[in-house]
Amino acid sequence: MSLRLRDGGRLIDRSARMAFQFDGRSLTGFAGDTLASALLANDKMLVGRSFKYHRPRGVVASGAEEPNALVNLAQGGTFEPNQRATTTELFDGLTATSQNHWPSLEHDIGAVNSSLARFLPAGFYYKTFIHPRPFWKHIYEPFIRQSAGLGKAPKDRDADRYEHFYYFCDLVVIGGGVAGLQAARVAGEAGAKVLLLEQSAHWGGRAPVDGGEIDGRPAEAWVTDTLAVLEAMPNVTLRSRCMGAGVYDHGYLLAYERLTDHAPQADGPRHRLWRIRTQQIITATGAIERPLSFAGNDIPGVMLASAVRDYVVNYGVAPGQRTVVVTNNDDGYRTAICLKQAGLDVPRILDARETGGGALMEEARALGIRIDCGRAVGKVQGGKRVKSVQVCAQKGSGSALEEVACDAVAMSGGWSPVVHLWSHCGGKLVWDDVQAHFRPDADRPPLGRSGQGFVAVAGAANGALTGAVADADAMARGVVQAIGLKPGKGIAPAETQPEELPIEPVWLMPAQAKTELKAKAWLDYQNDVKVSDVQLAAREGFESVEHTKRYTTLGMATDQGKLSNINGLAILSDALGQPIPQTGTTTFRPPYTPISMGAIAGEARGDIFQPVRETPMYGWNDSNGADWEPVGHWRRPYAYVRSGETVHDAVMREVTNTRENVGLLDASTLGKLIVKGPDAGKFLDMLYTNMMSTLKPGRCRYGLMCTENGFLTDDGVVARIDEDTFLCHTTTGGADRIHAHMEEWLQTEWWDWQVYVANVTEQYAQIGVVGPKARAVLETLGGMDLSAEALPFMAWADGKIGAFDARAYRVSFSGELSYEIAVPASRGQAFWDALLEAGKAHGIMPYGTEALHIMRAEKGFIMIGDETDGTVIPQDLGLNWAISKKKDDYLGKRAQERVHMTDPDRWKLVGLETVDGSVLPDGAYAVAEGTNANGQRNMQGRVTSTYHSPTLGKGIAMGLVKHGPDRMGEVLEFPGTDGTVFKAKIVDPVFYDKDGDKQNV
Amino acid sequence: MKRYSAFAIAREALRHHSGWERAWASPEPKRKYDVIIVGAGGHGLATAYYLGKNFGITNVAVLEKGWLGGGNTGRNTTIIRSNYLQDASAAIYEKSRSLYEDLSQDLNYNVMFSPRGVMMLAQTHHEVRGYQRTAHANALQGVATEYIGPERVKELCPIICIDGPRYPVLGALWQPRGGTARHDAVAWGYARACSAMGMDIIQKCEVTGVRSEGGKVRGVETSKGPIECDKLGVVVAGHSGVLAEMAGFRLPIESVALQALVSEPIKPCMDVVVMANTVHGYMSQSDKGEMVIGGGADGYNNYTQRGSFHHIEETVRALIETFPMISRLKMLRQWGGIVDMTGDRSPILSKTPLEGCFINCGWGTGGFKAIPGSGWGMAQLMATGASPLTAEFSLDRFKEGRFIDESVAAGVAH
Amino acid sequence: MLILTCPYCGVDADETELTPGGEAHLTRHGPGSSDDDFHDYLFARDNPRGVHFERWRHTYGCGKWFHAARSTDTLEVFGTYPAQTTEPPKDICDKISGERPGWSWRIFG
Amino acid sequence: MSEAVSSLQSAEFEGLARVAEAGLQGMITLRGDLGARAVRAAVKAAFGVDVPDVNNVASAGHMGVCWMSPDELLLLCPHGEAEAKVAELGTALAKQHHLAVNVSDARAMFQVKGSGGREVLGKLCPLDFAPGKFEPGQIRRTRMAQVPAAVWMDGVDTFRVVCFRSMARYVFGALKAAADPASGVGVY
Repeated sequence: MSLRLRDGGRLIDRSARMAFQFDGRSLTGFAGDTLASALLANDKMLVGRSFKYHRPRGVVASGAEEPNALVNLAQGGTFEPNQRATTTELFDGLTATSQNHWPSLEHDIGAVNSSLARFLPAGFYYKTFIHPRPFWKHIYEPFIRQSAGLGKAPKDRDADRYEHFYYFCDLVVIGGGVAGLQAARVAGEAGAKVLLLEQSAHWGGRAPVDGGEIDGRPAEAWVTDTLAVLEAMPNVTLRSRCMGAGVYDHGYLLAYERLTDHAPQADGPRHRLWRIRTQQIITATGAIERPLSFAGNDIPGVMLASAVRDYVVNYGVAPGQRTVVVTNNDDGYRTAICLKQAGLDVPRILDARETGGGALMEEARALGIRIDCGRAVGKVQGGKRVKSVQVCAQKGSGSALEEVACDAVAMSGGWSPVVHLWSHCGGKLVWDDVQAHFRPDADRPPLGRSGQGFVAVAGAANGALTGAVADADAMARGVVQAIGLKPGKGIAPAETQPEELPIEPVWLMPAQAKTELKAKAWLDYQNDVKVSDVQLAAREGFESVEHTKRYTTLGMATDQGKLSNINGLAILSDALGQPIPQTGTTTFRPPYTPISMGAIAGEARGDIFQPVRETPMYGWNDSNGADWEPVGHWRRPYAYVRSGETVHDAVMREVTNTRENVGLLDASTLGKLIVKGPDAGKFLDMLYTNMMSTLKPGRCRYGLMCTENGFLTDDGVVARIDEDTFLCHTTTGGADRIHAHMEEWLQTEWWDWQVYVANVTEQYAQIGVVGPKARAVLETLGGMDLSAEALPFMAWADGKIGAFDARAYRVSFSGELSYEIAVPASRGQAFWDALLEAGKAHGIMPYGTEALHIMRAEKGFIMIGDETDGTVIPQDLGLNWAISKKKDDYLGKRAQERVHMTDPDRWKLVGLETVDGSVLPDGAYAVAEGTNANGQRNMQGRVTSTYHSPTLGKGIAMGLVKHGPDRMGEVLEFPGTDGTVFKAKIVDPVFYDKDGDKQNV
Repeated sequence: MKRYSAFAIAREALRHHSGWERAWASPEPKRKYDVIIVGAGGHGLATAYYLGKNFGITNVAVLEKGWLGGGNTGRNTTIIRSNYLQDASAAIYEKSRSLYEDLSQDLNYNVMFSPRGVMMLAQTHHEVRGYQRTAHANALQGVATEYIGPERVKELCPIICIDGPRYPVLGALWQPRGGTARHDAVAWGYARACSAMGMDIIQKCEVTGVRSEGGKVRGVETSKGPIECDKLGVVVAGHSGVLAEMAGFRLPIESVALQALVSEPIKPCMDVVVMANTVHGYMSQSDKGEMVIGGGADGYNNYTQRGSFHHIEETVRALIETFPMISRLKMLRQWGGIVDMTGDRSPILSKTPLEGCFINCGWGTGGFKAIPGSGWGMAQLMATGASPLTAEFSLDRFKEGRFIDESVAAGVAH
Repeated sequence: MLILTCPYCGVDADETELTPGGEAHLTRHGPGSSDDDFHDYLFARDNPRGVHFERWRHTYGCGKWFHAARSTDTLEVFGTYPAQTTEPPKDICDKISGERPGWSWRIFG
Repeated sequence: MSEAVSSLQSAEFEGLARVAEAGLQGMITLRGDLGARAVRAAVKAAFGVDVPDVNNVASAGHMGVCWMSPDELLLLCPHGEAEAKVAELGTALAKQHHLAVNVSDARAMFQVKGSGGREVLGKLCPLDFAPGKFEPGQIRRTRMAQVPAAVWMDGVDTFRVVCFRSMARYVFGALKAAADPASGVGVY
């Protein structure tokens, strides 16, 4: 059983007890524990179930590489699935539940999969569940989905908040172990602006556990001193609980800082995502120990040797009382020595190497530990915890020589450098035969903006399993020069570590393991991928490592193969009879370990999820029944709904009142662009399809804009202010787009033309005063002369209306007598109030966008976004009157000459009127006879806008119809989606006041 | 070739699966083939498969510079739908979707087509109108879709927040028989079937040049030497520009990186595919339990399979607004693929200026769902010189101004 | 995350402050041009796997359009320059030729 | 007659820094050849300061000149004087191709004051706000979270932020979140 030792534990504070819950059981640990160490301290060997076979799973590692110990953490708004117990700092009141089992962790029905394992090899689902067809969706898939999936789905809205932080520096050092500390020190002393990141809460990495001396002092002491030196440097920033998550192109780095995960009660953001721009990056991310592939290596109690000593030294926790150590390298002996010194029993060290190891072996032997060389684990006995191991010859096929009782197995298969961050942007790897691992190829780094490498690797991450500090020192000096600084004089600290003999690569234990053993030798603990699965994949021709990964799911678990990838591709290489480097690795993708979606989104949630653009009358609109319609980031009132009204009622009321009395429209969102300069007229002639240069100052003209590809993109009224100044109105969505469009042409094509553009959209509150009583209302306020004589239709004038400086445009989009009045935005609300007051006697009411749409439709005016959809040209809409014949060029002219654009069969704008007065469904199509070559029903037109017109008391619509204008009176059929067919007559699109008498009074 | 079945597995289980044969052969190239397809992705393999199945053309080589299915086939978010607006799109995507229905049986390979339903959320009035229009068009195009209200949306996908303050869900375009499939399996299944018909799938064979004589294609130069052919099909999403350059013509295409990401796996919580185009995000849950999320495409040419972080940021931000529960999930992995963007964002399946050379490209962000239909149409085009499925997607449409624009109904091509 | 130097204000802007604008140095063809020329102007693109001349706008900054010479495979930036020109500056072309022997501007002429 | 009002009417928040909408502010966009003697003279005459260098601001009392673009300045003056200043520039530059327009009401201005200011802005803008990298006299047009903004310092620990008026509430919300007292970063 695993237990808390009487003393020891450099990271825990035995005076601070912490109560926590696991699967409803109340347990205690100490401050400084991880959830994993606390669980082990409470003899929780079984902590979860595997993905596919639901095999019992225990803690196997002590850090980010842990594939097994994943839990559901907390509940409600702070619930989080798949939390890694080995990196979850224990806090008082923590509650966790184990995952992926039913009904309970101890008794899991899903475990039946395990006994069926031989019928469920890699990729079995590709070969079966094929018949009968409906079964996949309805029977097989639901079962598979239910048994997969690990953690529970969160239900509640996230109770936390998150933020981003932009940071700039010369160098980021990732990893706060001895290599990272030394690298930061060298760069710091050279005067570089350095950010040093450590993913855990502690500095020094493995060194304090693994021992050895630096500068003649114990590693831990050296770490303390160096930290003090770094903290004293103003140009060095240290950040713990902050992981280098992803390296992106051009020296962009994401770092993931966990601010309150260890103290959920604290205020402030939970995570902070650092968005860093740096010249150089040094990854000192260390190395990860590899498991050994022997039968039963997944049974709870079988752990990485390094993890075993981490728990003893850091947390005073023993994973077992009798631990068999199995290794193919000298480092494994450290664990045996550590256990022995902690007073624990180590019945055997099994060293796969015939001749064993060096100094550490002697030290272990001196402690009285029995060491068997050339030996291996043939099989681990046990179910939910280790009972014993069968010892066999490494060279053999696994026949048991003896059985050793134990409750834990510490395995050491050698170390693999953490090369993820080096690889994110394309850094290449080289296979190191001596140390049997991939390490960064310094000659092929990821390239930055300048084409030079921008990532360097230091220490164990660089393959320097010994002499990490010296390696980091040298690496940092090179990087400092790359930054353009001069490294200091100091010499690299000397490291003293016991002499180690080389590792002997062992990819399968024993080497000739029988088939049934290979079927129990796990590579990927979480996804249940075994040696036999990879060999099967190779046999079936999945020769690329990417194929094997996808076919077997090797390395696709939440640890992304941190433990399994190298062992897996070694097995694959062996099966293919090719050297490991030829097989290569899969691609490393960010993030290094999973980061919260919340952190990615940052501050953008709730009120500040996205900007809501407000007009000066926004507040009034909001408190006066506005039913909001998002238009881009703007919000416009769709209608002003009164109590007891439906939205539709309100719209009808607004239309009728505007036609009979007077309505008020908040038109402030319409774009307003000032175009000024000697060439302004010439410029606008190119932008609009019609002639603008001939417009007289004081007058307005409606204009159309097309893209260079010929399609109608915007429209609006242009007012000429003076000889070389125009004010162009755009649609609500158009202001920024058209402004950018103008700047683009001026800057990149006609840069010699003298024109300046400014967007003054928001300078003005623009208010439409619309209806037969509009003039009366304005005259009540007094001020400028707004008579038909002084301000005729399509004219504008500056002046005062009441106390307000105003510009009045005599334009109409409704067919009524109408003024659009612009006043400074800072006085917009006041002017709106004044108009409401003045209009009281005249029955004034505000109206929204839907009433606006209906009134323009009654008049047959097109609406960008309704009649146009990006595929419509002005000619389709009968707007030829707005296309100048005199101009030899304008944007879109050439495009409109293409054969398909001049095709007489193009659908053209008409009015549509249902024979029974009902409203045509929006978006309905008119059918023609027969079907096309693909068996689709032929169509001859479609509805572009359709409304009930309160003015006419019937449904009216506009649409595009093949040869439409020549087919007046013809009745077309528009099938609905519910089987009904609507019949509508082709009519003139102008339904109301065709001669325009009403707007012209 | 041994058939796959539960019985075959049981039989093999008894002998520790020692008897499984290679899923596809791995031969050296012959001197000459009737047809060479460049690109062993889904589209290329499907083209080869239907050349054999529908036209009896089996003297075919499929050349792949990397490993088969290693391009966008293996990097996409596996959405399958056909609720497109324009006739030409609806035709080829619906043909494709209908072929997916029986693909597992047809290939004797479980591609895990899961018609769990696809919904496209309408979160603005503009989208409401766009999707109502699409629903009308689909009804006439033989595509089964319906426009549904917010309550139905909530019923079909309980984790959606339909009354979000910013973009309330106003409705959705619902295609009940849309869904997902296992992307790798589609490539592997076609490859296995092609191999069984005697076709040569040649991996790690890079095409370095196109041989022609008198304006007619003669063969290709490859890293494994020259290979002759009568007809050449170029189906190399992401690298079409490079191949076209070899063949001496230019395409209306730009290659950009498109990104996607997955969360850590969780128990089933979402049984449909949801696309929220106003906020540029779409999401489904894989059989493994991961939330599969599609991100945006960069606006600049890029041949690295990496994109820019801010697209991921924008997508995740938007999806959290629509699916608040994902805020506490973690991103497990992000990646990018290279996609061809054409002038109208619709694909090109066409003859080319070089006689005998055909091209299939420009699927942008929407290629996976089209694999069977694209292969079907492309095979017909290459075998007979014309196909109603591909007619509208010809290269000359750009010159004529005859675009196939799907963006008009707020639809996107994912 | 691309980082480009705006030649107008000298700012090293990251991509989130910029807007990409596609291939640079296209010649506008208007009325009177042939169908081929007009098609190429609007749609035909070089799209090389390698050196690419492209347009960017410093949208969130000084608002100016500029050109960048960038590799689409390594993402190396060879240089940026103002948009008011019809071809890339010689020094940038020389730099590229220096790094990539055999490279020449405009394969399709 | 009614008083003019600014977008948020001087709303404020106290956190890592004091965030306050600055109330009414006269602002004029001037576009023209900033190298031209006439333009420089007109600006000097009307605002009492010289046209600043690239990415800089110059100010004197209530008057200020911000470099926005190679051919654009943002001119600052009391709100009530903006129209008169536009007219003054118009006269002075009558013979010079230029564009001068009052944008006082098209914009909103915020003040971020206090030692935490650099961090607050550093959470929202992709800029280096480290001391020495960003100092009084410098200005940057940039992205603030999801909207455009201009940022400069008019004192050791005082920032000015200008954004579009319609986006003022969003910008204020973002600044408040960034200034959350419990969210200090501790690097500046």
